[in-house]
Amino acid sequence: MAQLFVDSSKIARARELARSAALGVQAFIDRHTTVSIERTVLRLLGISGAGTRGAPLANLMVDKLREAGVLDKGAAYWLGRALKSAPGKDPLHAIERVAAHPDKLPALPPEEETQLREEMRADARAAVKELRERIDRRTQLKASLKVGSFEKAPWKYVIVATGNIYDDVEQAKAAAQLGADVIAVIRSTAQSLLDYVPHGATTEGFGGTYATQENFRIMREALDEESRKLGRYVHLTNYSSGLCMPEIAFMAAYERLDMLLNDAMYGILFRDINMKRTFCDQYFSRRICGFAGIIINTGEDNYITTADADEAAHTVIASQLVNESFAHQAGMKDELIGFGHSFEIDPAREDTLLREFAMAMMVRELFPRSPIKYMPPTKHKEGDIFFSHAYDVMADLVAITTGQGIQLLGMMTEAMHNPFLMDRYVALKSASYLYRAARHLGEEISFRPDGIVARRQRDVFDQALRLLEEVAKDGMMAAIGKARFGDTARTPEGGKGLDGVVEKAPDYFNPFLEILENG
Amino acid sequence: MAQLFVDSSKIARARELARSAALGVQAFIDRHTTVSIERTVLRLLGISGAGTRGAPLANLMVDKLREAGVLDKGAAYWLGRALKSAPGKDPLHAIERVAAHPDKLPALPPEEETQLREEMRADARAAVKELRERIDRRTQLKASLKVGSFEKAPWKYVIVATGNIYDDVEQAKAAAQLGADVIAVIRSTAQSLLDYVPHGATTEGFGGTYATQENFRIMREALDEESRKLGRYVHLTNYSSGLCMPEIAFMAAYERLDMLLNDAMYGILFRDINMKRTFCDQYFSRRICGFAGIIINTGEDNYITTADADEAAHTVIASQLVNESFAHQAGMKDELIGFGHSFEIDPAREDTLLREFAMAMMVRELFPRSPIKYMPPTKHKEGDIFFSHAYDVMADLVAITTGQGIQLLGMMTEAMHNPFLMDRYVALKSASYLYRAARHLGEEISFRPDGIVARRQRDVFDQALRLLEEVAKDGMMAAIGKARFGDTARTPEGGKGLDGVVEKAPDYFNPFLEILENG
Amino acid sequence: MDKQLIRPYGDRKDDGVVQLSFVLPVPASEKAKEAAAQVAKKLGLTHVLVATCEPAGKDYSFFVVYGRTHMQLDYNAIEVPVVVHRKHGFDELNEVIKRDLARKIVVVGACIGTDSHTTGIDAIMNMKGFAGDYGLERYPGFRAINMGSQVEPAALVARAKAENADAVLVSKVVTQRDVHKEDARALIDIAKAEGIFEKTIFLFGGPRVDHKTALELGFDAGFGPGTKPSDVANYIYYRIMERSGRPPPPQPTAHGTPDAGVGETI
Amino acid sequence: MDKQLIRPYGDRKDDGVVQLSFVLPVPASEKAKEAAAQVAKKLGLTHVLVATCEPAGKDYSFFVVYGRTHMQLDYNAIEVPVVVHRKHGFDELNEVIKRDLARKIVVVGACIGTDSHTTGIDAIMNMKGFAGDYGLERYPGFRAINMGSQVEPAALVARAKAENADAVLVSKVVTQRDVHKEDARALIDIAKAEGIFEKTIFLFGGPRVDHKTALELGFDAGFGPGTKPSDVANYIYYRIMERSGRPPPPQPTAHGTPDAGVGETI
Ligand code: B12
Ligand code: B12
Ligand SMILES: Cc1ncc(COP(=O)(O)O)c(C=O)c1O
Ligand SMILES: Cc1ncc(COP(=O)(O)O)c(C=O)c1O
Repeated sequence: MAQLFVDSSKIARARELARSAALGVQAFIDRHTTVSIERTVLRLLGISGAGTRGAPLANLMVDKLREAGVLDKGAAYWLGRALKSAPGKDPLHAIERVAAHPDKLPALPPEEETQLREEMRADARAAVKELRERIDRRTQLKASLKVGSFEKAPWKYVIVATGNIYDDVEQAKAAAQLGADVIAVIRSTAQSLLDYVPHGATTEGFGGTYATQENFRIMREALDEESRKLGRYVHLTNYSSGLCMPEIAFMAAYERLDMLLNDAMYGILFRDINMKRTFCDQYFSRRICGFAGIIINTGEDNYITTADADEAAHTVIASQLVNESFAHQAGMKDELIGFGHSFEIDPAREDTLLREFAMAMMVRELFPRSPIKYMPPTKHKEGDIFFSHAYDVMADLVAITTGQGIQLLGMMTEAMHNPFLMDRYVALKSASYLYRAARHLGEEISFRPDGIVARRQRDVFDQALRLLEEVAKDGMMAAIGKARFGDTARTPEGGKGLDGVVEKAPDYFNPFLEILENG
Repeated sequence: MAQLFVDSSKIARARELARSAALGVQAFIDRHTTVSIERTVLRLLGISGAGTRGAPLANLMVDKLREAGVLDKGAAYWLGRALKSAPGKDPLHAIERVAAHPDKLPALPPEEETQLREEMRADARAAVKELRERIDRRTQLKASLKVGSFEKAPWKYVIVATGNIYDDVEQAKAAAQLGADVIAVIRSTAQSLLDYVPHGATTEGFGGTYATQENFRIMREALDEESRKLGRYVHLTNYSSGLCMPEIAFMAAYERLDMLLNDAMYGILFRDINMKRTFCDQYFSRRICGFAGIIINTGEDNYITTADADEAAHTVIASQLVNESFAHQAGMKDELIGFGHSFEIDPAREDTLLREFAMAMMVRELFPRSPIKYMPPTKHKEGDIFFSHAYDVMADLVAITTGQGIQLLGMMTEAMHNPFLMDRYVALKSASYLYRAARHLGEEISFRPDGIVARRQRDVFDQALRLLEEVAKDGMMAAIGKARFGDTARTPEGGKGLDGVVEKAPDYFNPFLEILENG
Repeated sequence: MDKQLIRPYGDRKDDGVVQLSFVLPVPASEKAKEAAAQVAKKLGLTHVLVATCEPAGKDYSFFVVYGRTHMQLDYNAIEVPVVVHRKHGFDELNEVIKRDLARKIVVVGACIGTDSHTTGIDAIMNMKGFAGDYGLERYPGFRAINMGSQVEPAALVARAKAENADAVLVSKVVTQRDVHKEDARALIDIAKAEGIFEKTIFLFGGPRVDHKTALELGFDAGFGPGTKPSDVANYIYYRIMERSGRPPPPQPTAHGTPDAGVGETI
Repeated sequence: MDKQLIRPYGDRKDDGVVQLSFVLPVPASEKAKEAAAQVAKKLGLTHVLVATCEPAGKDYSFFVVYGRTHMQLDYNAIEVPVVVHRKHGFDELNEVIKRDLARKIVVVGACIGTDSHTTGIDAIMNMKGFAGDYGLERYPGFRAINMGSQVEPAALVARAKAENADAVLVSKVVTQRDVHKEDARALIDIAKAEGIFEKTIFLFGGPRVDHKTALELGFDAGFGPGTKPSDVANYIYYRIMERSGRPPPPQPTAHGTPDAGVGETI
């Protein structure tokens, strides 16, 4: 199938370096929490509503606690305390009361403190149990159906993005009927910068549909129904990125989504979100994904939509190894880490199919147990939809030949608009053709160990190794400061959301983290 | 590059069988001439005009001679005699006079007879010299320009077929500017059944443009000019098929065409032309092509547009070997025999890309010195132009990877209409992309000797061998009678044009055949 | 009947999005691009986006354009003629032919005019059939005479007359400048002149044929791409019964095969 | 001026052939196919051929349609604004800036609104440039400040004011529901309010931007796909000179580089 021409000792060395780079950050992560993590804790504890003007209760409560300067003890602790001190009151008012004069709040006697925490732990266990039951329902449904429209072929992944969840449902159903295995609902352009998750069903978004818990529910319900009709399970995915990584991970888990875009660095590089914030958030979000059996997709494809795909190929590999370490540190199994990469090579150049084979095979083989998410060309797509279609077909060919796990299907209208119904139709039909035509090609052919493909792999890996040496030496934060990833430089204090990062108090309390880290 | 998994002893055996089958027919060919051969002789001798109602003079003359029952001596003889007996008269009237009462014509005294033949031989030599000079001009022009838009890639071959030679010129020029290496002007639907070649420039045809000498001239002139502008030689091709194979070969040679569709059996199978007629005609036409350095393209692609491409794959191979023998017997060099085959496999099936690789590599390697003409999918093309385009792109991939010589580019609108300007644009652009992207893929990969591809090659060849055993045993004519080729049965006495076949008299005279066969 | 108003659907319901491509005989330039936009606007499109303007040779440009149309159609007002009849399985059809007609059905077919695209008519008539469905030759209930390619209309009619055929099967694949319609009309005229028009069933088939067009040309039915021989066999039987005043009711058969509809294949 | 009447060209000159594709919200059937033909006819097409009708899911069908339009355009009547100016090579431009202005040209750029597609503005402003053509940062004659992505219009104007910029470079890539125009208009309004509109050159760029649109939105010039940094650098210099009343004549330079035209790139 896919061939790897890189020295295994070099691979081991690179993994070691990536691990040490990620470990450097992990120390920071372990000492901090964020507003988003704490809101997730509240949501896990059942705080799911919104206030009068649509602001989520979790936000209102965490904001109060942060303003009061007491968030460092953990929102779970305060919720417990507030409910205890004002039994019968609604949680928001209770928290408001507690947070109004935090300095006036006496420390609890040790045994009460212990009891409070134990009670909250019990609540958390109950919440986790409920979550587990919901997830088990997905497992059962999936087990009763066929998974994957083609055996031994990537799952066909398509995007819906009308901005209106009800149109999205229409388009998703049509796509499923045509053979889509995964439906991704793309988010509205600005959502990743919102420091809250909007509430309820939505019908207006720019370039995508808001990720809300209700939208998740609506779409999953429609896909459950369609899956049953088709006798084939249709996966659903969304984004756990931006300023609300862990919250969205929780909502996705609760609404039984199957996959999530989730990257340790994407928000930093491409949304200018503060790196401390993102590092903390990704950790908790991945703890949830690991628990819920959600496959994450990393975002290395974005490096080569920004920088040149030939020149920056090694940053993809280096970043994947870093992402792997972060995911491992968050307890994720390889089977859930869907490494992202993409066919972004400039079609005006020579030997691009060969160089793509080199990359696709290398990524496939570096992570043999992980589902690889392969993305289509986007950056060099043209208004000439016929050409763009031909270019996509080459991505289909590489995907099927090298045994990728999940294939995002390219859209011939990529250069113009979010995919229309007909664009998806065209893409699904040709991908199915390619899967039929070339499903066994990978088993038939082998590449010369001294050819263009093998050399390219070795070159790229050598560069990745050099980059990782540097990163391990300087530390992740410094490396990002030098624009080593995605051609974009960010500083530890820059970007959005730094004010949502809080150093944990010695008696910081997060019953979910306890469960997730130990279970 | 291309791999051949077939036993060389089997290949040798198959060649031997094909040779013996063709030799069986050659004996017949050598004893006969046809109206079309004789018209060609007259045209070579300068009889190029048309009569009052557009009927070519060569036809009027040969018809007279045939009606008079004297064609078996050869038209050259009678032209010589007629001009001698009526000096100063125009050739048609002279022939008419001779043919009016042939029984009254006394035999010439032996020395006069010898002198007449010697004079005609001198005329023939002069005519051949002029032809050679015209062809040398092509050779010079070609030598002064780049040949082939991509190095080490097939020539890109596209069709123009507006029915109007002037529109054809427009479309051909545009195609050349976009990278076409070969322009084929498709003929009007019914032309192959005309027992004459229309005269002059034409502007009305069905599904194609009439092949006339003037149309050839107009197009070649336009392409010469365009070639000079582009610094790259643009080839021109047409059809030497149907009832006028040798005449068109002559016109093409005279007007410096570069290639011709020319098959030993196509007319028989697909136009229901009498087999005796076609066998004779193909021989003389190929003698001319061989002399003029015209690459012929055989028509085995047609077998698998008629029969199922999977089931009839072996008939392609068997027929190519037969076509090869016929061409060799007509003195053609391997370098001029462009074997035709095509990517006609039904895309609804499994592993079609693999099975196509098997065929394309086999044809490529069975005839290592010959330019292989690879045709795109046509039969399973759909009205869905996007799908059809994807399907064509796979043919591009196979063509470039397996090192085919000439690639007819598929048209996404194949199922609807003759190619429009925009269809050619789309095809040329993606073929160029594929050539850039995959030009070295063939050198990088190798197929398993025990895989689907290798097995398929061996299976197909074994079937071809069995078929050739049968053909060699029964003879070509009987095999055609049993629908062994192209799923179509034809009898030796059936089909059109049998009345144009004439057994040669013992003193049959054809000075051109003498020259062509001896030098 | 209620109206069912529909519009093209791209991104959101009823947005009216259509994609266009075409060539203009001018070199690619900003001006050419504007000309392309005007073409789209003259077609009544709004929100016109010229997605690409490419030099398709020195003197031509190729465009891909997106735009929105504001027209709408009442889908309920569209009428397309269809024939619905029972569809029997292979054995069952042979049985009912024997039972109801007590003889073989005789059919004569050809690809007419200068057309030599025989695969279509062969698919219907020859043993092998099409897509796993046997051809008429294979049915014991049929006598099928396939005259092949390039048959003059007069020759086909003459043979049908000679054979006393129940049905004439006409195939036309080349359609440039409507040559298929011309040839089809000629055939019907000759059949009338020869006096076999009334008593014979005329079927017209080919990739650009549909039932409606065939009716307009004077045929009994039209068969387009993807037609199966069994559809044709059943139709002929049904039509013979219908003409003799005892049409079989349109309902599923004992074998459970569904109803077949002429003009309903996609 | 003489008329130059043009039409789409498929097979033969002026045949008016166009290709369409679209989806209708009805299941695929002969009736759907007829509906598709009516859509084409309502667009004024004749010779309509519904090349395919495919089930794009249970409730939708996808069509490819060919037809002919009979409209024609007078190509000579089409007007597209273009700016033509001299295009200098890298060194030469730096020289003439030094000679004519005796200072660096200051430019401030950003990708505005919620848009974070920075590759376009980076291609123009950063060292590396685009397609082998150096970015403005690399020119000794320029001081180039790239504020990056997701910059509020007000922040961009404030910075331009603070830097006393000669030119403001605005990039917008997301265009859904014309958000690019909205943001561009907002920027111009703020520039006016802040009093820098008159003295500053405003450039608008992005994949769906053209010179005409930019002019309509109040900018000095618009730059679409494929723009090179050197085009932009030359344009800014040219525009500064023009505004100061001494426009350099549009003619080839000593270095032999051809004239550049804004709004002429394809
Ligand atoms: C195969 C083929 C050929 C083969 C034909 C071999 C053969 N033995 O038939 C060869 C290579 C010989 C050939 C030659 C030419 N061809 Co051709 N050919 C095709 C091709 C690729 C496929 C046609 C086919 O076999 N389809 C498969 C059959 C099974 O489908 P079908 O015909 O639609 O039949 C089904 C139904 O329609 C129906 N049906 C059909 N007939 C009937 C009749 C009845 C009574 C019934 C009930 C049903 C029925 O049932 C069938 C089964 O479902 C088409 C392009 C395409 N993809 O469609 C071009 C095409 C038809 N050819 C075309 C042309 C122009 C030619 C030539 C004129 C080119 C030239 N200038 O040399 C020549 C000359 C042919 C001539 N004199 O007629 C054009 C026609 C353009 C037009 N619309 O007018 C096409 C569309 C290609 C193109 N884009 O240019 N061709
Ligand atoms: C790369 C890319 C991304 C990258 C951006 C990385 C980065 N650092 O920029 C990532 C992956 C992050 C991304 C994200 C998204 N993207 Co995006 N993306 C693209 C893509 C594939 C290529 C754009 C590109 O880089 N082009 C290359 C550059 C060099 O070209 P350019 O921008 O045209 O610039 C040239 C000229 O226009 C000009 N120019 C441009 N600006 C300026 C300014 C001035 C002053 C001048 C003089 C010239 C100039 O000069 C440049 C050089 O010639 C396009 C699709 C496509 N192929 O076009 C989609 C596309 C633009 N994205 C789209 C969308 C919807 C999104 C998302 C909203 C999706 C989502 N819901 O998650 C997000 C959010 C982004 C946000 N907040 O803005 C849509 C926009 C639809 C629309 N028309 O509104 C597109 C068209 C894809 C699609 N079909 O859906 N995207
Ligand atoms: C990991 C990841 N998250 C998120 C996104 C989407 O962007 P946004 O955060 O604006 O929703 C992407 C884009 O492809 C991505 O790769
Ligand atoms: C060898 C050969 N001759 C001729 C033709 C064209 O047909 P016609 O003889 O009708 O021009 C073909 C069709 O592709 C062919 O392969």
